[in-house]
Amino acid sequence: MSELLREAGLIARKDLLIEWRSRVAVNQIAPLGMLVLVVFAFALDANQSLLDRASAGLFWVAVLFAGIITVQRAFTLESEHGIRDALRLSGIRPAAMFLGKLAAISIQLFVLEVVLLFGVVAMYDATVEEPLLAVVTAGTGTLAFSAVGCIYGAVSLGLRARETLLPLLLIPVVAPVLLAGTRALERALGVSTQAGWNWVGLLVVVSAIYTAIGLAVFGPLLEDG
Amino acid sequence: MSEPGMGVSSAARTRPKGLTFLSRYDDPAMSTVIDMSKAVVLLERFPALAGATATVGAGEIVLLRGPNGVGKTTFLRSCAGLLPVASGRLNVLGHDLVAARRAVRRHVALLGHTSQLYDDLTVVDNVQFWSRASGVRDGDLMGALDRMGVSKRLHSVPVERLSAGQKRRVAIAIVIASRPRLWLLDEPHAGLDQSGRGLLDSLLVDAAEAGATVVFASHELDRAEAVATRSLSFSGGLIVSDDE
Amino acid sequence: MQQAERKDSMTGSLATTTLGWASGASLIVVLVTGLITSPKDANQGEAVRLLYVHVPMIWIAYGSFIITAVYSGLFVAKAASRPDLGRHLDRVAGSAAEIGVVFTGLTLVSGALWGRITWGVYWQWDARLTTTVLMFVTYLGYLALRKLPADPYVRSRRAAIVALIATVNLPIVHYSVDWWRTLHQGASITVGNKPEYTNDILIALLFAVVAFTLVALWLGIHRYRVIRLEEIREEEGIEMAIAARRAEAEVGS
Amino acid sequence: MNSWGTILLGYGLVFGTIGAYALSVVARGRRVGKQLGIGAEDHDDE
Repeated sequence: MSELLREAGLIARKDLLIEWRSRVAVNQIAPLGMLVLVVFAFALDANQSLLDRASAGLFWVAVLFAGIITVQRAFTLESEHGIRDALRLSGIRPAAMFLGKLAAISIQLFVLEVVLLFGVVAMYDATVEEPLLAVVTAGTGTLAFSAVGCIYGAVSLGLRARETLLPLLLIPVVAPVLLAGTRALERALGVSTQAGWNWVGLLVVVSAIYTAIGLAVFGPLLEDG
Repeated sequence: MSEPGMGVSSAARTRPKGLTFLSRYDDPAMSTVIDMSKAVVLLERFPALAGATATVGAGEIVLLRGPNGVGKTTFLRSCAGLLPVASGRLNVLGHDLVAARRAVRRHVALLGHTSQLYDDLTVVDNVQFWSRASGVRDGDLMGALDRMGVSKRLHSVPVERLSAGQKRRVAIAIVIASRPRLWLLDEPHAGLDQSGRGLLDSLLVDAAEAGATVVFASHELDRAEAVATRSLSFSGGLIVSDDE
Repeated sequence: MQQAERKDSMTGSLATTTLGWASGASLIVVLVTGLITSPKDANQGEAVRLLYVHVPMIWIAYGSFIITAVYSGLFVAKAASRPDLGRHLDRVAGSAAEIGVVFTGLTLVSGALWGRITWGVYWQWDARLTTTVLMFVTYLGYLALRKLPADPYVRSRRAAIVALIATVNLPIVHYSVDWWRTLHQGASITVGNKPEYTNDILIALLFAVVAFTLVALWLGIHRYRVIRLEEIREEEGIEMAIAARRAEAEVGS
Repeated sequence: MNSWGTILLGYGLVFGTIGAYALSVVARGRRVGKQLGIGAEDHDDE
């Protein structure tokens, strides 16, 4: 077990180190997330009360866009320069690779979400009534999203037209995560009085399901082609 | 073809200083490292190997000859356990690759045309990651980098700013550090300057003498023949001649 | 190599021809009873006629995807050790999925028209409808994956994994949407619950389900055979390529 | 839109789509079969 975590840590550390060196997330993906929030304001005619009410949903749609790009980048890294063969020849087990990738993508997305949350508070005049709920919602929602993202990142690895295949496969399966994440965040932002923590419970269950599936299928998926 | 050093391990073999990290191989238990017969390997629907047969013994340095597209690369990748064998038989280092392809990979190093390095990471980042991935202690790393003449100055340079030759030296250093029992190299001399090639040739001879086995494809026949103990000629996905 | 039957339609055979005629005839009966002979319903009036083409669609759509899921699961379990069986399982999963997508599309269309008459609106964000449209898109993605050029075994295994994940996803979607909507406006009036129908309507409905199921079966068998024929063509291509490679080898050496 | 219009549209779409899909499947089968067929014996038309 500890060997698995050591290898997963190796992969996560490598992914985050690449991010640290290349700064793509900071230079490109975070600004893109903010841009999406701005564009929503154009679309909704900067109608402050509408933006305030929809802020939780708009936040998660921005996270969805940024998340798809983060997943695509995380798997493109592995498909260049024959790295995929080198990874398969290294002793790292697929389960460790899945957990490593999951951790790296989740951390990057979570940092992005903190930035986006400030954007939502500033631009949509939202107020974070229950910070703990907001943070836990973002965390579990990101974990669920990243687990599904890793699975479909591996499914589309090496396939032609994978840039369009990945979102097409990913979004229907991530739909419940967006739904639950939005309802829980609405409570955290004081927009609704729904039972936020119940929705977080659903996010936890979905994260567990897709993490388990990821651990099971990542080996066969990396093995092909 | 000149015989640089007997392929078969001779009793009293003096090993040059500085190669201690190559000394970990015990005498190879089995003599046949690669046993391939009538192997068909398909790339999508193209029969890259169309029934190839060959055997390679421990300690040998085997040159794969033939123009592009005759199956040399596929032969190397199949022996590394990366490609499914559609039909025929393939045993490498005692592992039956038709049944299970993953087990052999720990003992094999495959160096292709690509750098197999992360562009955004520095030389040290890359070497550290890849060697830790194959369970090697960092100590051997720096020795391997020095062995391939990668100067300390380059260690903290991102790999994308390196020349092809320097990337190739780093990639070979990683192969040395991971100490495989079977070296599978696809045109290893490509991109290396004169001194790099000299380093590589001596490396291959040392590895074979230390009990490892080397199989490499190359177009630079004069240099390759000087090093190889044997050569296999490929044509149309088949091995058509096998000469000492 | 199994020799394809020399018939006018390459995918026909005695069994499918009789099945074809049977399903064709029963469709005509559905057309007649649905539009003419069956009575109006007490409260929704003529709209009940649309149910004869809506309810069977739902049943066949879900049924097809259950078949895809089961065969995909068997594929993941068995295909590695038994390639021929694997090919068969993959073909069934693929043809059932395509039938499923066609009938899910028809479910949505006929449901929208039925909704338009009875509720005055084409779409309702209730659990069943939302789950159906997500199922439709999910399996469109599955079919898109199956069409991509790749090694057959690789493609089949990834498609099987996508189908299994889709099967896990559907109950999650249904549960979360159901919970979302009931929070929204109390127990929502789902399209599905059937008010009290007279017997002859129910009989006509049952017959329609049987008729369309025969049609779906007929389509599935033909679709299966098209995949089989395409595989024979591919295998022939490979054998020719191997022969050509060998000829190249003689010339080359 | 009176209900009869919608009902007939519904029937038209359902029967039409199934019919079109059936034809496409059989036609595709015939086309591939012909290619295979031609591979074996007659070489006349495509």
